[in-house]
Parts: sequence; structure tokens; C-alpha cells
Amino acid sequence: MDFLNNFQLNSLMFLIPSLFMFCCGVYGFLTRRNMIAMLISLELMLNAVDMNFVVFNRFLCPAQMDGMFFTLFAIAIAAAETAVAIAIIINAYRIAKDIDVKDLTKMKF
Amino acid sequence: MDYSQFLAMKQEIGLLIVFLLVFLYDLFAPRYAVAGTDKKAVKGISMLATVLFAVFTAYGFCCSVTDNAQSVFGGMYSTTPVVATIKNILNIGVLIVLIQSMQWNASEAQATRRAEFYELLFITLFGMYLMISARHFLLFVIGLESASLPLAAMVAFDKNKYESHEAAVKYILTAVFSSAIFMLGLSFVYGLAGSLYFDKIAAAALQDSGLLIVAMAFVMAGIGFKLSLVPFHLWTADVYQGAPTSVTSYLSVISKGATAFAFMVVMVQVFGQFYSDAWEWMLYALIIATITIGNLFAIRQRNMKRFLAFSSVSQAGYIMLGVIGANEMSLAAMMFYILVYIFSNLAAFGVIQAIENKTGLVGMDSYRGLHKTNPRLAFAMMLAMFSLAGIPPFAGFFSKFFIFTGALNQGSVAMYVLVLIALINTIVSLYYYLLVVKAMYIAPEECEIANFKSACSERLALVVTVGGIILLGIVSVVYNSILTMTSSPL
Amino acid sequence: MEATLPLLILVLPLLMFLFLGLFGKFMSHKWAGIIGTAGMGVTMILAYYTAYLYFFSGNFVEDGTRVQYIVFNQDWLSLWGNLVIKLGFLLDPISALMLVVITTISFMVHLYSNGYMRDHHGVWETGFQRFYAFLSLFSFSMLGLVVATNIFQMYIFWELVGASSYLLIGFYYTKPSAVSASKKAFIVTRFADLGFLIGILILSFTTGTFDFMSLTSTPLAGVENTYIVDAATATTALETGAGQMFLGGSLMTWALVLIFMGGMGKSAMMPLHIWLPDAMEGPTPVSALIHAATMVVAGVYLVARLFPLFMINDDLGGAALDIVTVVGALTAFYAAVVACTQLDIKRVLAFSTISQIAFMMVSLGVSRPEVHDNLGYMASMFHLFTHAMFKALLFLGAGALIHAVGSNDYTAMHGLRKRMPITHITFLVGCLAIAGIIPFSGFFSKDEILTACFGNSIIAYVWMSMVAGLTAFYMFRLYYLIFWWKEHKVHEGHHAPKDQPWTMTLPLVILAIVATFAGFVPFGDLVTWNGHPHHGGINWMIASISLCVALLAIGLATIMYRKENPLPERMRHLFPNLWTWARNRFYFDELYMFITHKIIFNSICKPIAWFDRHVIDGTMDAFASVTNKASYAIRGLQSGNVQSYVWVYLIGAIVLGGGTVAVIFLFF
Amino acid sequence: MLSNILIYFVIVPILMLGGLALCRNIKQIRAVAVAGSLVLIGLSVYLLVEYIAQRGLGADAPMLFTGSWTWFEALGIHLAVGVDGVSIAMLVLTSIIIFAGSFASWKIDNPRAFFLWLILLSTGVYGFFISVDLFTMFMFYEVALIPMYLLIGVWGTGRKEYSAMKLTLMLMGGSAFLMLGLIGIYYNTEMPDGSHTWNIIEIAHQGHIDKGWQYFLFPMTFVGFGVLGAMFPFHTWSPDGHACAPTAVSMLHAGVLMKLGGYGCFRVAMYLMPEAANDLAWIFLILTGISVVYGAFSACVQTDLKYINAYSSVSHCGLVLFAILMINTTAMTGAVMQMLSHGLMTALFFALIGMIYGRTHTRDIRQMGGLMKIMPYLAVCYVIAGFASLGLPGLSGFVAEMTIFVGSFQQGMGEYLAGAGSLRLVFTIVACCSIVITAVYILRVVGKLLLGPVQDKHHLELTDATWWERLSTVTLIVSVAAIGCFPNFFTGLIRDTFSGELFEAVKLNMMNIF
Repeated sequence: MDFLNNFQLNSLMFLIPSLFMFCCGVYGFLTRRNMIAMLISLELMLNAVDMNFVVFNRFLCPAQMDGMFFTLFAIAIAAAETAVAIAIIINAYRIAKDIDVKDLTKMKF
Repeated sequence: MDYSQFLAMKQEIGLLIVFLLVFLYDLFAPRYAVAGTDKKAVKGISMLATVLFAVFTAYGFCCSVTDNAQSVFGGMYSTTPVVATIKNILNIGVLIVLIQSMQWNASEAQATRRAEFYELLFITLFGMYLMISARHFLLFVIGLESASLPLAAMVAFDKNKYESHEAAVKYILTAVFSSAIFMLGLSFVYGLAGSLYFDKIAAAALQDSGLLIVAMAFVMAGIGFKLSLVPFHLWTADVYQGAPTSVTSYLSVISKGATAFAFMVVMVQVFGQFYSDAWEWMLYALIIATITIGNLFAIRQRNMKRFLAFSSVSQAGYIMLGVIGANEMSLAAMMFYILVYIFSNLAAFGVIQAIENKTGLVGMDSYRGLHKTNPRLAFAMMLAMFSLAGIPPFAGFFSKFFIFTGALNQGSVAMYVLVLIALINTIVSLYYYLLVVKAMYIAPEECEIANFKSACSERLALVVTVGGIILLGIVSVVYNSILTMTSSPL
Repeated sequence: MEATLPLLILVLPLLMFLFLGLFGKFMSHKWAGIIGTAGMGVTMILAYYTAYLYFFSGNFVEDGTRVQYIVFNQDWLSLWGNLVIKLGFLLDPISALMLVVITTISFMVHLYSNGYMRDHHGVWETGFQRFYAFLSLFSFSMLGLVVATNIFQMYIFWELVGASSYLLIGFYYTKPSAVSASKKAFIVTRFADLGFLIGILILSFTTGTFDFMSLTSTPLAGVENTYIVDAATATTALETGAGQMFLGGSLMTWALVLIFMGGMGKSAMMPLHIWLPDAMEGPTPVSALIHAATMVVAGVYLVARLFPLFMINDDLGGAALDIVTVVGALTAFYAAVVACTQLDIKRVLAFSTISQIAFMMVSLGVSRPEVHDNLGYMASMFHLFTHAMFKALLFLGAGALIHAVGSNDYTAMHGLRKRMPITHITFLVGCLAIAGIIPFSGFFSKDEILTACFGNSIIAYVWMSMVAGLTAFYMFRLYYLIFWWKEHKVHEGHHAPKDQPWTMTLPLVILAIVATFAGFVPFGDLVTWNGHPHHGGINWMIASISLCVALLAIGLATIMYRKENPLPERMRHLFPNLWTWARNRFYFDELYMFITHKIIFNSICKPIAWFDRHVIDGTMDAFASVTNKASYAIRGLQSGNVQSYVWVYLIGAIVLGGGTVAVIFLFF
Repeated sequence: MLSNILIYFVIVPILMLGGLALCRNIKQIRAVAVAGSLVLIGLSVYLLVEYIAQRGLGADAPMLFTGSWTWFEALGIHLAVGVDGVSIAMLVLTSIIIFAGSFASWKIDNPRAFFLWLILLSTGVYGFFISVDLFTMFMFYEVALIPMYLLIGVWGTGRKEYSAMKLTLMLMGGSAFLMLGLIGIYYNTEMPDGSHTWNIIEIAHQGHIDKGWQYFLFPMTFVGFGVLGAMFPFHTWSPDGHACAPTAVSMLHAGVLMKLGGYGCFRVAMYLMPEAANDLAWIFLILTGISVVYGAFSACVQTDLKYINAYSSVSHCGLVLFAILMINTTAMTGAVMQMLSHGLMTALFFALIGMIYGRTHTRDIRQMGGLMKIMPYLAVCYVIAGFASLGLPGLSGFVAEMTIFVGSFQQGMGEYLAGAGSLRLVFTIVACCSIVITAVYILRVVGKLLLGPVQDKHHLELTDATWWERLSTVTLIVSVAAIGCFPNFFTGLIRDTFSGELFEAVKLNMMNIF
């Protein structure tokens, strides 16, 4: 069991998953047609970013707590964003009877 | 901690007080005084908000002239004469927007949520204030978000209008996406520099690795989204078209102006410090793309709001010329440009709004022969167009000339090329601005907009804006005082 | 000599022009005529007095030489350095001579027009006042031309006479033929003036002066020069200028040839003569004044004016004088031949004018110091004088005939000698004079010209004598065809042609008398190239030969045209082609039509206009349309779908970052 | 500031604008227009007299009546004014043409707006001519350009929208290059104290622009102004624009506005950058030389009176720029004379065309004829204008052309014989040819339009000129004749600009050619 002792955490172990998360979010945002699903992918992206901050703070500059605080605020902001977005989407649904993003393309060119 | 630090945030606090007063009035005043369409309700809240804000604007001017640079909260927040000035400029714009929106706010559709408009607006303005005086990215992000999220709600304000909601959806989704990108970039910067203070990042004197440049690009994208720089501008047209006109005018001038300044701060104070001027070259590309693409799209537009959206895209490109110049002369030129741009654009939107409130028409074709039926409106619109096109003796000419002068100050050949491209684009822009004039003055057929008497609030706003268009340039005091402000450090 | 008198000579006609032009339509025709004529009469008297003073008062003779005298010289426009255009009054033999000639003929014409410009019932022509105004304008310009003190003043008035001739030819402006004729006259002469202008430019460049006196006063001429010498600079400049070669010829040769080109235009030398026959569309008095006596000899006058320069050029081996000779000789022959075949009497006279002017040119061209001390110069001036008289006489006579018969075509006017005796006699005098029959004036002048030719080269002599013969022939052909033959039936009745009122006959008589006796004027004492009196009497050998030639020609004409007979027909069939070509003026007009319309108009102007509209303008429009197309092409960017927006956003951001990274790390 | 007479050339029009805004009826509007233009004529004549007097008293400054008031001191922008003979000549020209133009547009519809724009335009023109500060100059330049769009678009005829847009965009395109050039001049002028200045006089005397920059800035400014000077190949706005413009606008535009081009070309491009002017002259010599002949040739085949005139303007204005590029006193004096002469006579032409068009309702010369019988006054005026245009002595055209030809021939021949290339010589001779072509198209028009039998029987009951039309034409004819008869006065006025101190730089340079 000593491999646990000399097992070293390094930032990449967290960065790669977070980037992967981010990419998943982008992918989902670009491909899903359901706006709620798009919103979820956005959350994914934001969380990936938060993770980045935490990781950088923990591994690179543990002296200050900038990253941590940033993450806290970011989470709050994300929540607010979701709230507003949901509200708007619901309104849109009331009028368009539809939450397929491809149908909200009346204004173009 | 030392709470006297809060005294540095005079304007923010003042704005908050205004906001709270409106909010409390909205809460505790009897319904009939806020909702409904009878005189009292209509007048009450709008007058309150507008007058309060007018007072606040005056107050802002008073305190900005006296105080000097101070930075508080460990350098997170700083205010300087320059910052105070840009805030005042924004205040003026917001005041005009408020006056313009009175008529629309008095309409039936607004009956239930008149006050929210003001509350949301003040919050966004507050966000912009933070964004402007932030010297730490956390504060910056908070400002950015609180400046953009309520806007989404405002865009969706027209409850029964489909476009309004489509616009809102597009806005909120792209906004959140771009803030995600922005924060990603930010996280890399943090990872590289180990801090989020502007000065500390700058002090870290990073060798620019590929990662840093990508991070820089992402940050630019995030802010460029609000500035609607090409290629981050695609939401602009739809949102401007769909949103209520008051919101559109607010979006097009105030948030653009605020963001432009903040962008300048970030670029100069953070990325400007690294050894290579990579950010200048990125901005160079962005400016060319923005001006050209914006113009090309504007040529074809027949809907006035959409048309102005694209014109504002290319205008943003011209504003960026002030950023890339990166000296106090071009900083002053940029601020002057923002001021003039506020007046010109608001004049145009004032006319559009007046007509829309009366007839609901926003198509350029319905403006044909306007000068026969409503000569004054047509005249105001024409002046606005001339000013936007940069034709003397109107203010737009001076602002354009100064921003070019500022950009050429460093005298590199690349800058001459850039300015030449911008100048050639002014011809294209002149073409589409003249299209409006042509529709109003030259088109032969009878106008479908009957002669009408616009509300006094709208007329007031138009008088102010037109006066500004005519005087701002010729009366050199304005520019000179701005320049004296900018000679002090950011 | 105080300046007022000469000044009046110029100012009076100008005032006449302004007065009649501005207020003419408020006054009656009668008074307009009287005022115009009176004004011209006064001018004539002043001119005579001036000429008298110059020639006979002896104030202008220094040690036996007539000097050039500048009465006044006013700066008008100062150009480069001391190149100053001045308006002045130069008095010297030829200008004095020209003053006399111009004012005399002009007065005659003014008088004559009083009768000519109304129909048989005494109804005035419309625009009668305008006519007089234009006549005065012409007189002013012509006088200004001859008294010019510098070449640029000459050019100024040169243009003015051109304009007034344009106005007068086009007097009947509702007649399309008249309009096109006036246009033709102006443009052809303008083309010639282009040469004149460039010539002046070259000359003024090489010499640094416009002034005739500085230009012509130079010892280079080989013979000692007695004019007032005041510009050594000009002399040296001329030497160097003559030295500088430009495209083969010396600068000076170029200058002189180009200036002579201007002269060719005004004096209707081949190939620039085509305007003169058409110019006969104008009223006949105008033809008499402008296109016979005065304006058309301006070219000769110009060459005479610059004669010292031509001589210098000749000494330096330049070809200017020879060119003058050759052009003159060709023109003389050509015009004479054509004159033999024309039907329209005014055209015959026009061609004879061309031929006679060519005589003067030739005589200038052959004039050399070694040949009787520039006899040719004197001869040509002499011929200019006499020719002015008898050609004006002939034209006015023709005018009388036309006025009586109402047609230019002499097939309409046979056998008029009984009905119009005065006209007949005077016309006959004119014919004799031009044919060079002793003792009429033409004899003397032509004899001297031939003498000069003989002295220069035998070929020139023979050639010109032949032309002289032709002259006699066609003039008498004309004479016989008009006044002899059986007269037309139409001439009976109360419309029968008869002698015209005194206003028209008086000038005829006066001119006839002058034409008869002008030959006895001691011309050699008055007008010579260097002011020395010239005493070479008549060379009887040459005189008798030319007399015989003339008589032979007249005889031939008598045989052929005395009365109706088949001879002319046979002659014509003897050389059919020659006849047709001569009849059609050797197709010069057709040639010019081809050049101007087919080549210049269709192959230069039209393509250029097309190019401008479609290529240059097209490019400008192309910018606009390309912009529009581009804007249409990229509209797909704004597809309206959020996800595509975000795609663009993402790609934009990545390209912005990645691109910069690539650029920085690959290229720097 | 108000003590300087020049300021009133801007103040008076602005007052006129105010007056027009207050006018109630057509009579008052006319009154304001006429009174204002009379005042302006008075002003310019007074200025002329003052100027001559001061020069007579030995004032040898390159510019007189100079004044400079700080405007944007941070950028060193002043409202700097000053005049020399050339600018005074231009001011007089402008006043005369505005006077004539306001009479020519006596019966325009919607007169208030029309005159408002017209006066705004003239404000720009006056301001341009009096100012010696590059920024102010440029500002007034554009002030003068824009009203053209509405004047043509609203009051024009034919394809007015297209033409107005084309004219505005092309001219603004020119001024885009111009703006870059001017800012470049500002930054690249090294004053002795190392500062920058917009002031032309200071730049010309103390400042020096690095030669390398000159090569870039000279074409910018020259082309920028040259577009307005209808320089080939940037002239195509001119035919369409003139053809569609209302009478007074064509008069003012061809008469005055196109002069802004020529004026700016030498006042900015040639004065401030003599070396580049000297080295790059050949490019523009070729272009302008082309446009002289090219305009004349294409005028020969036009059938629309205004097109004929527009192309002849291309030819004549081409001659102006051509002469300026000769860089010698005589030719440049001739250039200014040509500006005056062309301004007056082309204004006369356009006035007459407008009057004829107002009667016959066609500008196609194939549909008209024999007008001399119907409207003798207008016809005679037209002939006089024609003579002036083809350079008949006694009218202005001759003086200008001869001055130019003599000057440029001296220059060209001198260079040729000095072995400095024959370009100037050749193009001088080419330009001389234009006098023949001009005669051709002028006489063609006169013959087709005025002479010959009456084409259209309906024209027979047309009337001759009214009193205001007579006044407007007489004014112009008198001025044309005045220049033609007493040229020495005007050349003397203009010459000292080119032989004066301000011109030394260029003159020295001219010598270097040999």
C-alpha cells in the first residue's frame, strides 16, 4: 500500500478532466437542440472553469485564495444565469409553444 | 477592516441609493401609483426614476471634479478622474435613455412592470461601474455578469412580442457561453500569473507562451462579445431588432461604451505589459473584420433597428481604434468618440422610438418621404446619420478625426494601413447612412407615417441629442476637458 | 506723332461695334446704315491722314530710310520674364499701306451694303444693324492686326478677325449651308492657328521677346540693316535658337514654318484653302471685304512682317522661304485650274483670290537680297494693294449682278452688258486688271512678281507665267459668259435686271478708277523691305512676254466663250478626267470630310466617349456592385440560429488565439 | 477675432442661414439671398482693395489678414485664417457666382430648404478659401461637399438619386485619402522646435517633411483634391452629377467647388511637399494631360447640353491641374486665371442651359435648333460663353490659356533642351491641341442649337429671358469680359503668390530640374 504514499497529485490530473468537461459542454451546447439541454451543457462548461480555478489555486499559488473565491462567486453567477435563462426559456415556450432552438430563427440575415 | 474605504465608491453608492429609492417606491407605493395607465401611475414612477437619476448625474459631476485617484479594497477597486469621467459620460447617456423611454413606459403593455425596467437598468449600470473601476478580475467578472444578465431580462421585456423572446434566448445563451469562454481564458491567466490583480498579473511579466496568447484571445472574445466585435457580434442584430427600442438604445450605447472602456483598461493595464504586442495584432485583425463586416451587413438592412445594430458594430470597430492607439491622446479620443456616439445614436433611436410608439413602424421603407409629414423628426434623423457618418460640422466628424489622429500618433506604417482601411470603410458607411436620408428626403412617394405630435419627453430628448450633435464638436471645451482628465493615469 | 490719331483709328470701329451691337435694334435700319458708314468714313480719313503723314511728311525718314515707328505700346498681359503682351500701334510702310487698303475697301463695302442689304422693293434685310456691327468689329480687328507691334498682339487680332469672319459668313444663320460654312471656316483657320501659336511659343522661347522690332532687327541678314536696332539679345538668341536642332529642323525653321502654317490657314493656301469657297455663303459685300481684299491677305502680311527672320533662316540654310514658295506655287496653279471650271461666279472669284494670294506668297518666297534687292517683297506688297482694289471691284460687281438677277449661277445671267452698262464696264476693268493688261494696275504688280521669280529661278518664272495665263483665261471666260451670249427670256419684263442704286454703283466706279491707275503709284519709293527706296523700273522683256501670254489667253477665251459654241464641250471631252476633278475641286472637301467624320469623329471621339461611359465609369460602378454582392454573399453568417452563432464565436476565438500563436512562433 | 475681416466670410453666410430659417414667404427668402450675396460681394471687393493697398504699402508677408485662434490646443488645431492673391481671387469668384446663382434659382420650388443648403455649401467654400489650418480647411472642405447630395437628390432631374450618390461617394472617397494625407502631414512635419503644426504657412516656412513621407503623402493629398478637380480617371462623377443637378447647383459646383480641388492641390500638395511634387509630377502630368484632351474629345460626341459642358469642364479643369504641375510662376498664375475664367464661364453656361431647359424641357441638342430666332438674348449669351470657352481674345478664356501655354512651354522646352526629358514639352503641345477640339464642340453646339432652322414648331411661342435671368447672365458676362480685357490686373494680383516667399521652396526646386 505504499504506492499511495508516493502517489503524487499533480495539476494535470485535474486539468485534463476539467478541459474534457469543458469540451463536452461545448459539444453538447453545439449539438443539442433542446434548450434545457443546452443550458445543462453551459453549466458543465462553467463548472469546468470553476474546477480550473480551484486546481490552479491549490497547486500553483496556494498562498492567496483568489481562485477559491472566484469559484464561489462563479457558482453564484452560474446559478443566477441559469435562473434567468430558465425564465426566459419558459416565456419563449409560452409564446412559441416549443423549446427547440432551431425554431427560434425568425430573425436572420 | 476600514469601512471608510466605501467612501471612495461615491458614484456606485449614489447609484445604489437611487436604485433603492425606486425599488422601495415600487414596493410600498400603492399599486395604482405604479401600475395601470392612468396619469398618476404613468407619471409617478417614471418621473421619480428620471428625476432621481438626473440628480444623481449632477452629483456625479460634482464629486468627480473634486476627487483624485484612489484605489481601495487592496487595489481591487480604483477610481480616478478618468474613470469618474467615463462614468459621468455614461450617466448622461442613461439619462437620455430614461427620458426617451418615458413614453414607451407609459404604454399599456408596460402597465404591470414599469418599475422593473428602471430597477434592472440601474443594476446593469451598477455592474458597468464595477467593470470600469475593477482592478481585479473577480470584481470585473461580477461587474460583467451583473451588467449582462439583467439585460437579458430587459431584452425579453416585451412580454407579448415573439421577437423579444427569441432575442432574449439568443442573448442569454450566447452571453453565458461567452462568459464561460471568458472565464476559461481567465483561469489560464490565473494559472500562469498566479493572481487576479491586474497589476500583479502585469508584474508577473510573463513570457508569452502559446497558452497565454490563447488565454488572451479567450478574454478578448469574452469582452468582445459585449462590444459585439466581429466574429463575436452575431447576437447583436437579432437582439437589437427584437428588444424593446429603449432597451436597444441602452444596449447599443451605454453597455458598449462601458465595455469599451473596460476593455481598454484590461488591454493596457494587463496584456499591454507583456513583452510582445501580440494583443495589438489580434486587435488589429478584429478591428478590420469588425468595421468591414459590420458595414457589409448594414448595407442590406431595411429594418431601422437592425440597420443601426450593424452600424453600431462597425462603430465599435472605430472605437477600438482608440484602444489600439494606446496613448492618452487616443484614450481621450476614444472617450470623446463614446460621448459623441452616445448622442448621435440616441438621436437616431429617439426618432425611431417616437415613430414606433405612434405607428409601430420600424421599416426603412416606411420612412420614405418622412420630411413631408414630419420635417423635424426627419431633420433630427438626418443630423444623427450625418454625425454617425462623420460629416462636419457635426460632432461625429470631430470624433472620427480625433480617433484617427490618435491612432496615427505612433506613426507605424501598419497604423497608416489600418486607418486607410477604416477610412475607405467610412465611404461604405456613408453610403448606407445616406440611404436613410435618401428615403426620408428624396424618395418621391407619399409617406405612410402621418404627421403627428410626439410626446414632450421625446422632444426633449431629441432636442438634447441634436444640440449635442451640433455643439459637442464645435465647442472644443468638451474635448479639451476630457483630454485634461485623461492626462492623469488610469 | 501723338497717339490720339492712330488710337482713334482703332477705337472708332470698336465703338461703332458696341454701339450698333447694343443699341442697334432700337434704331431704324436707315440710321444704323448711315451711322456705320459715316463712322467708317471718318476712320478712313484718319487712316489716310496717318498714311500721308508717314509717307510724305518726311518725319519718318532717317537718312533716306523709312523707319519703323511705334506710336504707342501699352502693356496688356505680362507673362514670362520680359515676354509681355502689349497692345500698340506700329507705323511702318506695310502697316501704313494696309491701313489705306483696309479702310478704303471697308468704307466702300459699308457704302455698298446700304444698297445691297435690301431687296428690289427697298425692304431691309433682317439683322441689318447686326450686319453693320459685325462689319465694324471686323474692321477693328483687321486694323488692330496690321498695326500690331508684337507677334502676340497679331495673334490676338488674328483670332478676332477669325471670329468676326465666322459671324459674317454665318450672317444668314437660318441657312444650314451658311452655318456649316462659317463653322468650317472657323475650325480650319483655328487648326492653322494652332500651328501659329506653337510657332509663337518656339520663337518667343528662342528669342525671349514678342516684339517685331526686336525680332526683325538683326545684322544677320547679310545686308546692312537700317531698322532701329535695339535688341542684341534677340539677335544672339536667334543665332543660338537657329542653332538648336529639334526633330531635324532648326528651332527657328520650325517656328517660322509653323507660323507660316497660320498664314496658310488665313490666306487659304493649299491644303488649308477649303474654307474659302464655302465662305462665299456670306453676303457678297462681306466676301469682297474679308475674303478678297483684307483678311485673306493677312497670311501674306504675316510673312512680310517676319520677312527678316525668314531671310536669316534662309542664310542659315533653313527651308522656310522655299516652303513658302512651293506652297504658293502649287496653290496658285491648283486654284487657277479649278477656277476654269466653276459655275458659281463667286466661287470663280474665290478661287482666283486664292490663286492671286498665292502669287503674293510666291513673290515673297522668291524674294532674295541678291535678286534686285528683295524686289519680290516689294512686288508682293504691291500686288496685295492692287489686287485688293480690283478683286474688291470684281466682287462688288458680282454682288450687283447677283442682286439684280437673284442667283449666283452665271448660266442664269447671259448677255447683261446692255442692261447693266456701268456694272459691265467696271467689271471689264476688273478683268483687265487681274489679267495684267497694260496699263491696268494688275499689269505692273504682276510684272514685278514675275521679274522677281525670273531672278530667282527660271522654273518659278515659267510656272507663274502659266498661272498668269490661266488667270486671264478664266476671268474672261467668266466675263463673256456673264455679259455676252444671248440673254434669257426671263430677263424681259419689269423684273429685268438693271443697274443698281447709286450706293452700289458709286463704289464700283471709284474702285474701277483706282484699279485702273493704281499701277502708276511709285510703289518702290514707299514700300520696301528695309525702307530704302527701290528704283527698278519695269523689266520690259518680262513684261512683254507676260503681256503676250495674257493676250493669248484672252484670245482663247474669246474664241471659246464669245458666243455659244461647241468648243468648250469638245475641250471638256478632250480631257474628261481633268475636267471632272477640277470641277469637284480635286475632291479636297471629300478628303477632309473623310478625315474629320470617319477618322476623328467615329474612330476617336466616339470610342473615347464609349470608353468613358463603360470602362472608367463602369469601374466606379463595379466597386459599388462588388460591395453589394459581397454583402449578399456573406449574409449566411447571420443564419439566425444560436448554435451557428456560437460556432462562429468559438472558431473565431480559437483562430484568433491559435492563429496568433502560429504566427508568432512560426515566423518570429 | 471679429476684428479680422476674413471671419465675416463665414459669419455672413451663417447669419443668412439664420435669416432664411426665420423667413415667412418667398419674397423674404429672395430678399435674404440677394442681400446676403450682395454683402458678400461687397466684402470680397473691399478685401481686394484692402489687399492691394496693403501690398502697395509694402506688406510682403506671404499671407495678409492672418489670424489664428486656438481651437483644440491639445492637438494644436487652430482656426487660422489668411489670404493671398489667389485666395482673394477665389473669394471674389465665389461671391459673384453665388450672386448669379441666387438669381438663376429665382423660381425654385421649396426655396427655403434649397437656399439653406446652398448657403451652407457656400459657407464651406468660403471657409475653405480663407483658412490656412489644415484641419479647418479639411472641415470646411467636407462641409462644402455634403449639401451637394441633397441639392442634387431633391431638386435635381433625371437619374438624380444615382448621380447624387455617386458624386457624394466619389468625392468623399477622395477626401478619405485626403484625411490620411493631412494627418500624415501633421505628424511628419518637423518644426524647428520639434513640435507639430497644422498651420500651412508655418509648415511651408519652418517645417520640413521627410522626403520618404512626402512620396506617400503627396499622392494622397493630390489625388484627394484631384478627385474634386475632376482629374482623369476620377472624373466620372462630374458628367452625371452636373447633368442631374439643378441650375444654381451646377453653377456653384462647376464654378466654385471644382476650384477647391485645384486650389487645394497647390496650396497643400505642392506647397508643403515640393520635392515630392517635383519628382512625382510626371505621373499626374500624364493623367491631367490626358484629361485635357480626353474631356474635349468626349465632349464632341455628347448630345446632352449638360454632358457637353461637364466634359468641357473636365478638359478645362484638367488644364488647371496640368498648369499647376508645371511648377513655374507663369503656368501656375495661368492655372489660377483658368480657375477664375472657367468658373465664370462654365457658370454662365450652366445658367443658360438651365434657362433654355426651363423653356424647352429638353437638353438634347438634336431636338432643338434655331433658338437664335426664338430667344435671341439667351442665344447671344450662349455664343459669348462659347467664345469665352474656345479662348477668344477679349474674354477670359484666352488670357488663361495663353498664360498657361507660354508658361508651360517655357518650362517644357527648357527642360527638353537641358536634357531633362521631353514630357512637359510633349504634353504642353498636346494640351495646345485642345484649343482646336474645343472650337469644334463649341461650334457644333452653337450651330445645332442656336442657328439653322427652327426644329420644333412648339418652340416658336417660347419667351426670351426674364429680368432676373438677364441680371444673372449679365453679371457673369461682365466679369468674363473684365478678366479678358484687363488681365494684367488679375495676374498681378495672383502672381506675387507664386513669386513670393511662400513659393521659394518650389521655385528653387524647379531650378533643380535643369
